[in-house]
Amino acid sequence: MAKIAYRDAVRDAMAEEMTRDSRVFLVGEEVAEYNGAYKCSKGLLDKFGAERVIDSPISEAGFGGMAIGAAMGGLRPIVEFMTWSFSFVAFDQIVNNAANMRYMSGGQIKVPIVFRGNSGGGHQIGATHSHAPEAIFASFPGLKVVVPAFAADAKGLLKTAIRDDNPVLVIENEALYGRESEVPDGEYLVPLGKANVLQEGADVTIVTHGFTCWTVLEAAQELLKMGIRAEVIDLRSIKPLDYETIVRSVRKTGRLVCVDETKPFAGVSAQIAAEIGRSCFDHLDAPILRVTALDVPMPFSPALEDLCMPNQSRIIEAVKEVVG
Amino acid sequence: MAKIAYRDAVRDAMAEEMTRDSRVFLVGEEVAEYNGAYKCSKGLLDKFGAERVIDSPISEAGFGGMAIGAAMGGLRPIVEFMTWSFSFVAFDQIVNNAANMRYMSGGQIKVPIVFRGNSGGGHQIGATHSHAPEAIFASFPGLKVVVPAFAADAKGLLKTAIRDDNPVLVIENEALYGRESEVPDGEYLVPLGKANVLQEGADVTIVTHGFTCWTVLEAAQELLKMGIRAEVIDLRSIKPLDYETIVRSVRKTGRLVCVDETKPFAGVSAQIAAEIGRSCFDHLDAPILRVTALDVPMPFSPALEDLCMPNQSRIIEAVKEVVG
Amino acid sequence: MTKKTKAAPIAGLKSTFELPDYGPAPELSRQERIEWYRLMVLTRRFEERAYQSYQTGLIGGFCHLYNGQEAVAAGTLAGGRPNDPIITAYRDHAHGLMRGIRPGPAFAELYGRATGVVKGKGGSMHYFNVEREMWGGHGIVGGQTPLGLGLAFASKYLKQDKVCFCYMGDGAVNQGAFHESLNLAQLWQIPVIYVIENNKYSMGTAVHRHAAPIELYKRAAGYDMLGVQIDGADFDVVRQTSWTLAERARRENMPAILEIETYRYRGHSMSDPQFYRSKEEVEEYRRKDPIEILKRRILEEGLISAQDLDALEDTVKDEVKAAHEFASNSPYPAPSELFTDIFA
Amino acid sequence: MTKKTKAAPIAGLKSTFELPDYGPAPELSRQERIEWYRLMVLTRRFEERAYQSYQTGLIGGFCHLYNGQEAVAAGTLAGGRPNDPIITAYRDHAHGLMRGIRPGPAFAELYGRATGVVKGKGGSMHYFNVEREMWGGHGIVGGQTPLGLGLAFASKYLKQDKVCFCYMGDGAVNQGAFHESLNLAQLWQIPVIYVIENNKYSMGTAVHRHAAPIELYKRAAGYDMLGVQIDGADFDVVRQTSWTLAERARRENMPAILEIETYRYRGHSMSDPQFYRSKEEVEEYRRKDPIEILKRRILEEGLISAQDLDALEDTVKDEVKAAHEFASNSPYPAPSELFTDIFA
Ligand SMILES: Cc1ncc(C[n+]2csc(CCOP(=O)(O)OP(=O)(O)O)c2C)c(N)n1
Ligand SMILES: Cc1ncc(C[n+]2csc(CCOP(=O)(O)OP(=O)(O)O)c2C)c(N)n1
Ligand SMILES: [Mg+2]
Ligand SMILES: [Mg+2]
Repeated sequence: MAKIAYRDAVRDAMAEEMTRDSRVFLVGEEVAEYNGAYKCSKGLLDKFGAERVIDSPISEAGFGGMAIGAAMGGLRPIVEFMTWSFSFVAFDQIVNNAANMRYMSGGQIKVPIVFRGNSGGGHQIGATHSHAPEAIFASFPGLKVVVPAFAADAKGLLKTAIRDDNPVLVIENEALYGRESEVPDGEYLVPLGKANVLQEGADVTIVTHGFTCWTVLEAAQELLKMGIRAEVIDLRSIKPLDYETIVRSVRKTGRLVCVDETKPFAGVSAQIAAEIGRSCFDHLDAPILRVTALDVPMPFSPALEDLCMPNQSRIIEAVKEVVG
Repeated sequence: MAKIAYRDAVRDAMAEEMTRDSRVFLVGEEVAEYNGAYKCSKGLLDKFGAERVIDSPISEAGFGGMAIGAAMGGLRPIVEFMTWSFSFVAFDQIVNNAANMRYMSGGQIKVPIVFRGNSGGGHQIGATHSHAPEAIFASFPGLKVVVPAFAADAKGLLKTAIRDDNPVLVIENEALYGRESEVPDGEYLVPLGKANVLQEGADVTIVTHGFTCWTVLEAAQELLKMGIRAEVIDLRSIKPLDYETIVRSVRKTGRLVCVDETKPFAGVSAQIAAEIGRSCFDHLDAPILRVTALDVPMPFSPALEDLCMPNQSRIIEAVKEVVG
Repeated sequence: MTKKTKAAPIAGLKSTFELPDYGPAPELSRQERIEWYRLMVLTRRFEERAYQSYQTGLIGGFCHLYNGQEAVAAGTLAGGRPNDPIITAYRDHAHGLMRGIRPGPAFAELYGRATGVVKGKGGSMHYFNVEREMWGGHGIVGGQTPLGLGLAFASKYLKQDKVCFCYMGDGAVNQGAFHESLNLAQLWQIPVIYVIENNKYSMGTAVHRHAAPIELYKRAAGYDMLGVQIDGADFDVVRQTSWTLAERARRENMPAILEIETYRYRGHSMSDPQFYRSKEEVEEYRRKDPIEILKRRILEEGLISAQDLDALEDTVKDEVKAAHEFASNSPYPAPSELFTDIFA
Repeated sequence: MTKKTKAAPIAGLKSTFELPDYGPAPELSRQERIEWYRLMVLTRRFEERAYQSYQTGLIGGFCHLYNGQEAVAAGTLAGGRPNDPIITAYRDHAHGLMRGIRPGPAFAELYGRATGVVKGKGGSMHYFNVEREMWGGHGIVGGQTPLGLGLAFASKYLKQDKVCFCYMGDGAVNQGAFHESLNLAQLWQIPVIYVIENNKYSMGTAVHRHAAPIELYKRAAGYDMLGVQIDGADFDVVRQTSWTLAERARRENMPAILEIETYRYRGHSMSDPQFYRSKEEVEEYRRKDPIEILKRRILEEGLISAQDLDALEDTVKDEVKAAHEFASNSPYPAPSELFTDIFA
């Protein structure tokens, strides 16, 4: 086990898969000569050449759609969106062409494609650049969505995504790129659709994913000081979603707090609360609470942005409410 | 009270508001000379001329964004999407430019714009044309979303939307355009954000919106035959959402079934189940069930499409489960 | 890049710059030529049968017919190679039938039956026959244009020597995704040919009301791309031009726009009152019917006798009749089919 | 449309077709001319101060500086009228300052303070001053291009005789929304001028690696639109050309693309190692600095003495210093501000 930065885990996953399979290529803005706006593709141009690591004009619908066509035609593209927010100009391509193609062709076509990139708020890049789109994309049948929070998953999930014969959206986070964590030695894969229990605890279940895993783990430390033992679950995969692991935990704790960075209206936490509220109806000792981004456009000012994000104090408050 | 078709209610709302305020104009594909693909703008070109009723090329991002700019510049555009599914090529314009503009300008700008059009499934137009996007758009702060189910609301909500100083998305439905229902005489408005209790009942609350209101009302008749008195709530407005009316009902019935045509993952019903599951935790005698579109791309075949939609038999089954 | 005899100049051809002259396209055998004619007739008969079924309420959803445009699909396909990938919009019956979809499964698809070419899941707008490189059938206007680019990209990447024909309507030129695709195609030298089937209307909107300027091939000029405009009534003209552009794409990886002037006899979809055009206009175009033109020519050329032609046409009629019967007698998909073909 | 004296020809100007000749633009008064110079200097000093603050970690998020491009904003704005609506991308400090945003609130915005020009809600990328028809500051590349069209549409609808200047980078020409806008502008005759600030790079991607062809004004050709290319180092050249295009838009409601060749001295945003270009290249461009060119000219013209110019520059420096102090001493927005300005 070595500690590496999340961005290097992303890079390693791509490099390994590109080495393994010559049909895998990377396209996106600044991915080649610039090594990626967030340096996730550092060295790949040198290693694989300009035919497989391709700098694109600012044409997300164009190159995103092109990659879907290329996947139909037998390649295995990785599309980097500099930020997931920019995928919104390619929205139709993703939710219609990538998601529905196999179905509409009666199974004649497969679309083995990965879309990946930075997402979310916390970096003072304002309302248009800070979207956390996982719930939205997960609502479209035909798409798989994963959100790795740690280097090991960033690598293992991405490798699995690249090998998957279907469109997989990998949602990363600028705040995580620089963070180091342990990564298994040698080749490994992390399956899609399996949550990870980050920390066991008997008093309350906290379900989260992506960057907020880190926030929740910190909050859990604080809670422990107050005598509250939280079980922390990292979803890792938003679609398919591993309800089983959540149910198992909630049956034990009887209490659930959902934490994530999507917006409160019909976000990831809403889906989990709805589903677990039903399936664990008889096991819940308290209402399911949700701690999400606030229902406001992401403000630029750091003073406001911090409040908008699902922060530690709001998490602790929610846990105290369900436990108390 | 006269009975008129939903499409005429839409047309009347636009005609009245265009008469009242010369800044109101309509732009979209086939809205002028063709009178609208679904004839919702019948006669408007003749009445208001080509400067105010504008046929557009197939450029949703272009004319949608243009209308947002025109709203910033002092006009009050109505944008017709032939089908809401086509708004996905204009997604960025709506969720960033319309939704965030006021916030990002620190309140310097208002964006009084209405986007409206047909949506949803049930017409064998396949996976790419049958999206029900209300939950997705409602998840973006800065947007209001309404889904009228009856002619009276189609007119009253649209008139209110046109007068609103903010972006309002009005989501209509092909299956409703031809349906007649009663509309008050004379000028009236229906406020945004107020649900409507379509039918009172003590045994179970069914919350729904849009086309499925009709399905639910029919199901409620069947249920009555089985001795189950359902209270049926038409949300009308998805954002803001009138939780109060739901809570009041659930406190009485202790049981809730959410029915709607959005997809199950993080759809409208998920949001309601999550919210009511929390706020009515102590009042619920049964888990909240959801009856939504199935989590599959909309198939073309009528045999499959009927099953995909939230149909009567699934509604009745769900109600029997929570009541029984 | 050996230049043989010079190709005969094509009357009325306009372009953003001069086309290369690779000489005349390889000649078609008698049999091939008759087969293309047969496919055009098959398409026409198929569409007419679909029209009837729609009128009697047997087909749901949209149904966009190709009547009048047959030489566009036939001529371009005959100009390319059988394994060149093709992709189009929702007006896709012709492309499907000409790329090997059997009339039976094609018709069954219109009826949403399990035996349909895409199992009843896609309907009229989503004909696919991937075995024969027919990549759909797409409903979102312009949405297929980056996909066509991608199919061509894959061919180049895999060194398959294929050229993608990406078809689109005149109305689709106003979608942003198309323009992004044009720039990428030219910049990256991707062997894709955008065939604009300019049938003069985007639904009820005439070209001059939706595009500036009305010469759509000029859109290529903004990208220093080759843009060509030809008339689409004559199979041979379409074939020769398509072949030249495909050769250029194959030899030099250079994309092009090929605008083909044509006309649809029927309404946009089926429920179209067509107030936007006159009966006279439709009649005028019907007088230069692409099928009649080719028919006259192959008769003149003595490729086939009038009698054999009649027999061919009868066979086609029977085939379409049988297709309709096949469709009518086919079962609907089982409910379990809802959940298949979502993920591979 | 009275034609007065002929305008002097502009060296190096290229266009898709000939520009109308409305004669020379109305002369600027001495005071006006010096004011434009002052605004260019103010912008430069402001950006340099921002650069410092960013380097020391006082500014979060992105921060795109305009150094080297000043004559583009100044010349175009001076060619239009003060009440012509303008809108731009995220590289917006110049446009904001030149359209009346005071340096204090401008700087406070970079710091996310309550006194910022948009209350700390928008930051560097979202300067707005609607009172003076400055409509932002927009972060999504190309996303502002339909908005600019809409502002111009509103002006035409309301018969306000205004022309919208919609600014964009060279990289933005590859967004589909821009192309949809071009067609709509030409088709509907909307008085919008798309000013392409071609600073040779889209982030780290040189124009020849992102656009075919590199002459971006040619994108207009696909729409029969007037496209013009000029060099952007000379305020007077930019102003004269902008005035001509604005007059044309005002008189005939005809849109245009105005590609202005320029260069940014700093990185794309602040955290840009700039490996994609050489120090020599930057130095070469710095030698034809737009501020120096205008400075020399107004000195030669005797509009101002060297001494007064020094004084002017000192005043600007003080103003920027004060702006920074104003920002530093300003409070952050109250938490309640999170929930305001969402709905009107
Ligand atoms: C993005 C999008 N907008 C609108 C539509 C609705 N629509 C379907 S076909 C059509 C007209 C297209 O005309 P054209 O491209 O000329 O093709 P044709 O039907 O003439 O073959 C329209 C507006 C759509 N399918 N997709
Ligand atoms: C749709 C979209 N894609 C990508 C980005 C990220 N991005 C911001 S600026 C930029 C480069 C733009 O270059 P150019 O248009 O030339 O403007 P300049 O920065 O040179 O002024 C990129 C790729 C974005 N903001 N929006
Ligand atoms: Mg057409
Ligand atoms: Mg640039």
